Amino acid sequence: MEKITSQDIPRLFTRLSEVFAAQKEALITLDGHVGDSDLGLTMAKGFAAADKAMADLGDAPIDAQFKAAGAAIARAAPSTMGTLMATGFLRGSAAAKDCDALGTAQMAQFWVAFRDGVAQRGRAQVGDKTVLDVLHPIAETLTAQADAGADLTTALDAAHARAVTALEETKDLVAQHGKAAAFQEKTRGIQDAGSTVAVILIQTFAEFVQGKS
Amino acid sequence: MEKITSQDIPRLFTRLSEVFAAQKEALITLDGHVGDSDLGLTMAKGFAAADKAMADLGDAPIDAQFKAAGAAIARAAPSTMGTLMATGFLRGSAAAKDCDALGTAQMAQFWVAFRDGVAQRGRAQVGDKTVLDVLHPIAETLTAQADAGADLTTALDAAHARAVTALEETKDLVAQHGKAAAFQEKTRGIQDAGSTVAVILIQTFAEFVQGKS
Amino acid sequence: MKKFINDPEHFVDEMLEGIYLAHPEVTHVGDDLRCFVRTEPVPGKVGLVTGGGSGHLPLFLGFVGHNMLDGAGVGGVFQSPSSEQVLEVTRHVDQGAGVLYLYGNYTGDLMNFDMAGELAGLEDIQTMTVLGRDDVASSVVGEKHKRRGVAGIFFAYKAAGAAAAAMHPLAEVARLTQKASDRTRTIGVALSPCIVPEVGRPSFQIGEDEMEIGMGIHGEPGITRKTLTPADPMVDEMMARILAEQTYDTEGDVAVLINGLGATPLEELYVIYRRTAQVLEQAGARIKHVFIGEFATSMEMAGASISVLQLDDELEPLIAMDANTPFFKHIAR
Amino acid sequence: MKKFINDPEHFVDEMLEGIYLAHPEVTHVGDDLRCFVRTEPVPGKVGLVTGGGSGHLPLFLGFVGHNMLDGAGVGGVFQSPSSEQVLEVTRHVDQGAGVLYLYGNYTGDLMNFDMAGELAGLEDIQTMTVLGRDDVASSVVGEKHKRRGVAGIFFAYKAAGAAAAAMHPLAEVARLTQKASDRTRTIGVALSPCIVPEVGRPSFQIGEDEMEIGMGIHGEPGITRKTLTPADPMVDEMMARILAEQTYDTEGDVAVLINGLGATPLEELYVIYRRTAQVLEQAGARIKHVFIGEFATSMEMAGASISVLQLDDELEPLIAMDANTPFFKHIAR
Ligand SMILES: Nc1ncnc2c1ncn2[C@@H]1O[C@H](COP(=O)(O)OP(=O)(O)O)[C@@H](O)[C@H]1O
Ligand SMILES: Nc1ncnc2c1ncn2[C@@H]1O[C@H](COP(=O)(O)OP(=O)(O)O)[C@@H](O)[C@H]1O
Ligand SMILES: [Mg+2]
Ligand SMILES: [Mg+2]
Ligand SMILES: [Mg+2]
Ligand SMILES: [Mg+2]
Repeated sequence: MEKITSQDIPRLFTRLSEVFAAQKEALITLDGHVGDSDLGLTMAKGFAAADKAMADLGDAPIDAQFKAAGAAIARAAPSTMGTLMATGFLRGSAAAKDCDALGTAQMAQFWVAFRDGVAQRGRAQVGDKTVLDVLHPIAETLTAQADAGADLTTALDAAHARAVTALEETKDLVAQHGKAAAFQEKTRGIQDAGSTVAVILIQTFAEFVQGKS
Repeated sequence: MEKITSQDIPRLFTRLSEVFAAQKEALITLDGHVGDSDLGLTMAKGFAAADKAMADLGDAPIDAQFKAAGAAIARAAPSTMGTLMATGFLRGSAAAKDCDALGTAQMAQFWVAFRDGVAQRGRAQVGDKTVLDVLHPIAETLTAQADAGADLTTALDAAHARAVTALEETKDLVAQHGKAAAFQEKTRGIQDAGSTVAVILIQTFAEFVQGKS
Repeated sequence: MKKFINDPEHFVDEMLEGIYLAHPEVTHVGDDLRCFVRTEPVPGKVGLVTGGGSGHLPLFLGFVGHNMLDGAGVGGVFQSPSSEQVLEVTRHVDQGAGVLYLYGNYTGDLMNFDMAGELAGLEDIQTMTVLGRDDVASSVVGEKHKRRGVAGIFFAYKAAGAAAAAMHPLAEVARLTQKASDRTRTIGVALSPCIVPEVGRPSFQIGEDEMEIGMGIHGEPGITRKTLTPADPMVDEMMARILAEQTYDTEGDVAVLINGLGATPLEELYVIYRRTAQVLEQAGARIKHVFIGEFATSMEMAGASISVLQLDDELEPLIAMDANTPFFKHIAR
Repeated sequence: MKKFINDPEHFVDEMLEGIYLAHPEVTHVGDDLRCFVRTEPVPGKVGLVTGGGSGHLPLFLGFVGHNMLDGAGVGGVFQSPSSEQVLEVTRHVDQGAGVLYLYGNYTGDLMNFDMAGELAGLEDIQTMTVLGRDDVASSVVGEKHKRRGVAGIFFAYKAAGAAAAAMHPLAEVARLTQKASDRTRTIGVALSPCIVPEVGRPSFQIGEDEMEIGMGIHGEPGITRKTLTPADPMVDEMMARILAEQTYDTEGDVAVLINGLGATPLEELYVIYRRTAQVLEQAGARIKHVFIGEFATSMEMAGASISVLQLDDELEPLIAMDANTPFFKHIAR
């Protein structure tokens, strides 16, 4: 699959919904270390709602699809990550305006907008041990891949690989935001829960275009 | 020891206090089946207070000693059994008025008064699965022993033996009073907690005159 | 045992010290912290005295205050106060109009209040007694005199407090209080036991999937052990016990109390109330007054009880009246 | 998981149904049960809106009522309400005098209230925001902006409610509320975790002899785990954290809140208050107002928190003012 078209998007969200349902318990446990154990619920609910919104939408352009997904997540899962994901999809929707399909360049624009939306909404800096610490390298990698003319599969695989490393690196950081911030130095050594969600996101995108799913 | 004198009484209460302290956990457990688990506390506290009252009293006649014990138990342990024991000692004190020492006859009078006091205060009938079901045979046995001219050791041993049987027989009864009454038929098969206290009482008296203690 | 306490033996007295420090409107008679009374008595009013073991807050002492009770004998955890203590409280609250004793139907309390009443009589203080015995689980129907008093005594307190505040004489206060008591039914359910500080271990064991219907408020096990069900069928089963003894065809106005036993979140009490209200409506009742929260606890036991008072024209205004104690505030609509 | 619930997914909405059935003085906007508002708005008054996750009753919605707040966005258990819901509530409570948002300093809530505020602004509804961030355990002194809001937000509610009732304009209500928030310090301790219904298992494990100092109110583990001590030394250690940030030499009047986290018996809260009062007196403070009970819970967590508000001449009368909500009644002395 070298491009994602509006026909593909509903299947992508079905897949995201399945993946987050499967990861529910693991994310609950992860959020339990220095958080309130709800991340698994939030993500499972949010993407189930997005999937349903997609089904209700019928035929629609890509930006409308992303917009509906964002709005559904905002309504269904208004926790920190739910709200940030919602913001990401809404901003990504704006970036995908008038796109018939998402190739590497459009995909890069989508994730840049996604990252910028999250950064603005959450007011976090890269290095603050948040989801931004994975979203930022994803956006950077995709931009570089687009500049280098890479195809979508290659670009997303590279972004995914970079995201995995970035997630690992969140262990060295000290949380500055969210419930984890109260734990200060104790968060060192613990992988950031929100960043884990970002890796799952990009991995699902990558696997989707590879046709693995 | 063929008679209990006023010099003996403080040691008897010290012994009672020790015995009930040792039986504390067992009585808590027993009261837990169909009650509120406090019987061990009540008895340990009540008799510790009686022992202390005895020590504070100095030289005093037997009736004054029992009276002080009853008053101390009433203050320190006003649960059902504490109040009934207090009543028993207060009534026993009246029966022992002007006694220099307790021989078999006086001992019988003491326990008859003790039983009558408990019966009146608690308004229970024999067979209602209460402490009365052991106090009653104790009083009867001692009266018979006194009529037969038995010495104090023999009489108390007989009363103790009868009490042990009576306690066993409480298992066949259905509780009509106290917290256990709510459990109705479920109390069948369970040994009455208050009756267990009465056995401990008479056993300690018996062992005391045997000089075992 | 995980509790915020110091020496278990000082638990009750330290709790009372905290209460007296926090609430100047209540105090104790003489040196005995456990003789709990209102700081400002109401001249000429019938005195209302309750009492019982500690570990049930706000029961018992928490209902001493304006338009409610005048004094309470405070026992050790789950233990009766002594007759001496009840007598002290009686003497203090008597304003010449006599004193009503109002407490739960438990042998220890009965004997001590009776003794105190006899002694008060010798001092020309008239006393009368009304017992709380609302727990439908604790006896079969014909044997109501054997029933335990549980959370429903709150309605009797409310009625007594309002009747005495209206300056009715002792016999009339007793009559109205007795009526409130007679018309109250309670059924409880527990999910976990509790720990008496001086005992240090749970009073009974219960499985991860079990509930006790008809538990007492002293950590005694429940009358019937069952598999835990969702809230709605559980409420249905509980309410069936109450509906077996109350019909609302002619007298349909009721007051409802959903009481938490200690550890149960308020959220869950509202889930229980939701169903209770549905069941009562179905049965033809009209809910005039609702009280939801902790009224009679059993330390940190997880559980709840439902009480229904069948109102009439006499009782309704008594339940409606304002009240203000350190632990209970009722503002008339 | 032993809870009185039906389907965990319906827990919040069924609880809300129970609340609306019980308390006609509160209602919801349109069809969404989670947009919680007073039934009778006060014309011309600044609207006060709070919100946050469920599982904290009486927080948050329990403080909506007379002389208190006007509305609350109700989230799932420990989840923020959505910006849409906050906006609905905002529209409903606005009486032309603007709306003050007052909630705990949590990222999820912050983002959703900010979004709602932006959208309200487009509809010409003026909003201002004050955050509760009273938890001294959740950041070092210089970083107060990072602190979590816990039970101490109650004082800010009380101040905001009284200030708005006095018909002050929005900026003045916000100033007084901010002052109450700035002068409040809270420290908590937990003995057990809690279970979110949809999760079904405890949020953390804790040993039989351990306590968590500085726990949050969302089942997150505490900042420092220690061996459980008797109540008095525990309170001393907690109060040391507060006294490190408050001195009472010149401003010695305080209001104190002893808050139960859910499962802790009221008796134990009074044992804690007893020592807290001793420590404060020692430090030269005069306790003008005391609140003891459950104000901000974490489901069935066993634990407690101590909050101290340093009063001044402006704040004292606001804390003193009468209040009446379905969950909180304050009668001025
Ligand atoms: N201000 C922020 N900006 C970006 N991401 C954040 C921010 N605060 C927290 N996060 C992310 O959110 C994750 C937690 O999400 P979630 O469990 O939904 O939070 P909560 O339960 O506190 O609402 C964290 O692991 C972190 O990656
Ligand atoms: N009315 C009564 N008359 C005599 N004995 C009674 C009566 N009620 C209960 N008892 C006895 O009291 C025992 C329980 O004592 P205790 O634990 O002190 O009661 P409680 O905790 O209910 O006050 C029972 O086992 C029974 O023997
Ligand atoms: Mg979380
Ligand atoms: Mg007992
Ligand atoms: Mg008892
Ligand atoms: Mg959360």
